[in-house]
Amino acid sequence: MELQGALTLAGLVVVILSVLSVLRCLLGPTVPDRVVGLDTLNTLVVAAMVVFGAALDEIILVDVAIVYALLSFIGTLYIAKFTERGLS
Amino acid sequence: MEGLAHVGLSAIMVWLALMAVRFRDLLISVVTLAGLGLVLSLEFYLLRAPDVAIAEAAIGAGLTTAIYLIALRGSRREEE
Amino acid sequence: MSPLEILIYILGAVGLFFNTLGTVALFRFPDVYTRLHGATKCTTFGSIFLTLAVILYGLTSWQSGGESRYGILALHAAVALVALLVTNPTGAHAIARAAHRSGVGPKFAVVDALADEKGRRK
Amino acid sequence: MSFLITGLLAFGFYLILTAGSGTILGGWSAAELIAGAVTALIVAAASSRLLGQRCGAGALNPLRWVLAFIYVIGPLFWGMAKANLDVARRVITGEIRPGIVKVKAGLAEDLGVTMLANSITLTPGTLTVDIDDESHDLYIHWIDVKTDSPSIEDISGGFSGWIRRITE
Repeated sequence: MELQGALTLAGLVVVILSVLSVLRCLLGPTVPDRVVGLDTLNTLVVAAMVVFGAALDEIILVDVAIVYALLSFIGTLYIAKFTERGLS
Repeated sequence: MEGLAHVGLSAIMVWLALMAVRFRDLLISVVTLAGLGLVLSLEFYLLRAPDVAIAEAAIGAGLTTAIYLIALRGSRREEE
Repeated sequence: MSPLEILIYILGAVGLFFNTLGTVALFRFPDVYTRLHGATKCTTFGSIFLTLAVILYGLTSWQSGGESRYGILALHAAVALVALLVTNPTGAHAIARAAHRSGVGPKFAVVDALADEKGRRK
Repeated sequence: MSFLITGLLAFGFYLILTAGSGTILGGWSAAELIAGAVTALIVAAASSRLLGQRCGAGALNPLRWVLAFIYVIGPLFWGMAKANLDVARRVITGEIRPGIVKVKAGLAEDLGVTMLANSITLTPGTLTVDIDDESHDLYIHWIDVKTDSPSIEDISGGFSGWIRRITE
């Protein structure tokens, strides 16, 4: 029980970190800077999903993290591809 | 403690949506909207709706970005 | 508190430490490439440790409690870890290539062989 | 050949995700096994052309899988630990000397170059920026440039030898 409280706290810290990476996504001077912020947000959200899945004690929730880790990366790839073509 | 996470995530979502409307460069708006989709998926996850979260992850993170970028290729990048 | 629980706490703390460093690196470094160094490496490594903590939590709960769904938790967390490990460097590589091709050069660079090569071809 | 490999990979992934649903073969129900087989056939028919000639019969050799597993657990993880301590020190102190250098990979196959590029991205202070398609030269962003024209051992340690053993 105590361990689950600690896991919830860890997930909360990861959420705070994701606020910081959103800040880089909004501040960044160039488009690639913002995409770096988005990529960091991806990784942090996957970590938060795994941790919260254990903390909330519902195993089915961890499956979302797998789907998410495999799909969210397509968005990053697509934006990178567009930046490459669109600006040159 | 979970309530704090809900408050934080909702605050980020409102902020991201406002900034997505305010940016003049539409590519940056698309990046911001992708970030909004990611955070919204985490919020659905915390509300214990895994099926909605999977749909939001697939549509919000992958499909919406692709569709907006295809539309953006056919128009100008800067807003008037 | 059993030694395995202490190990879970240590793994989680190391993971949070590296994730924090990766996020701080986003604000401390001057240009895209150095930010990518901090962001991809430190956050991937930190997320590996956080996921390892969850895997260990699932295994210990499975051993002590006897419910097999905690074993499934550990297995699925491991699959998520593999997915993260495969997709993350690829995404970093795509961002770096797009940044260089769209003309965002590295700041404070002492040598830039790729720009030299492009200049020679033109 | 690629049809068989794709189908087996898809079926294995489905089995991992549904482990613990029944009692047949130690943990699967009959419905999940049949649904997994049908799904794997559909996936293999739809996407085997995407893999194409890139994976030959050697990809099924179990010795290579064992070698790849040892590589990820041992040298790659140790390299990542060193890289992260190094980058952590640079984040705190802020001393950097960045630059982009060109390196000959010396690997022939696409899969090997991909694995090498990913390993380099995860290890000490280096990040793959671009790949020359014909000559397989790698352009690498190095956070602490020591020489202008380094060899592959300067960048990645012993990784290229490991990857050559796994893929060729």
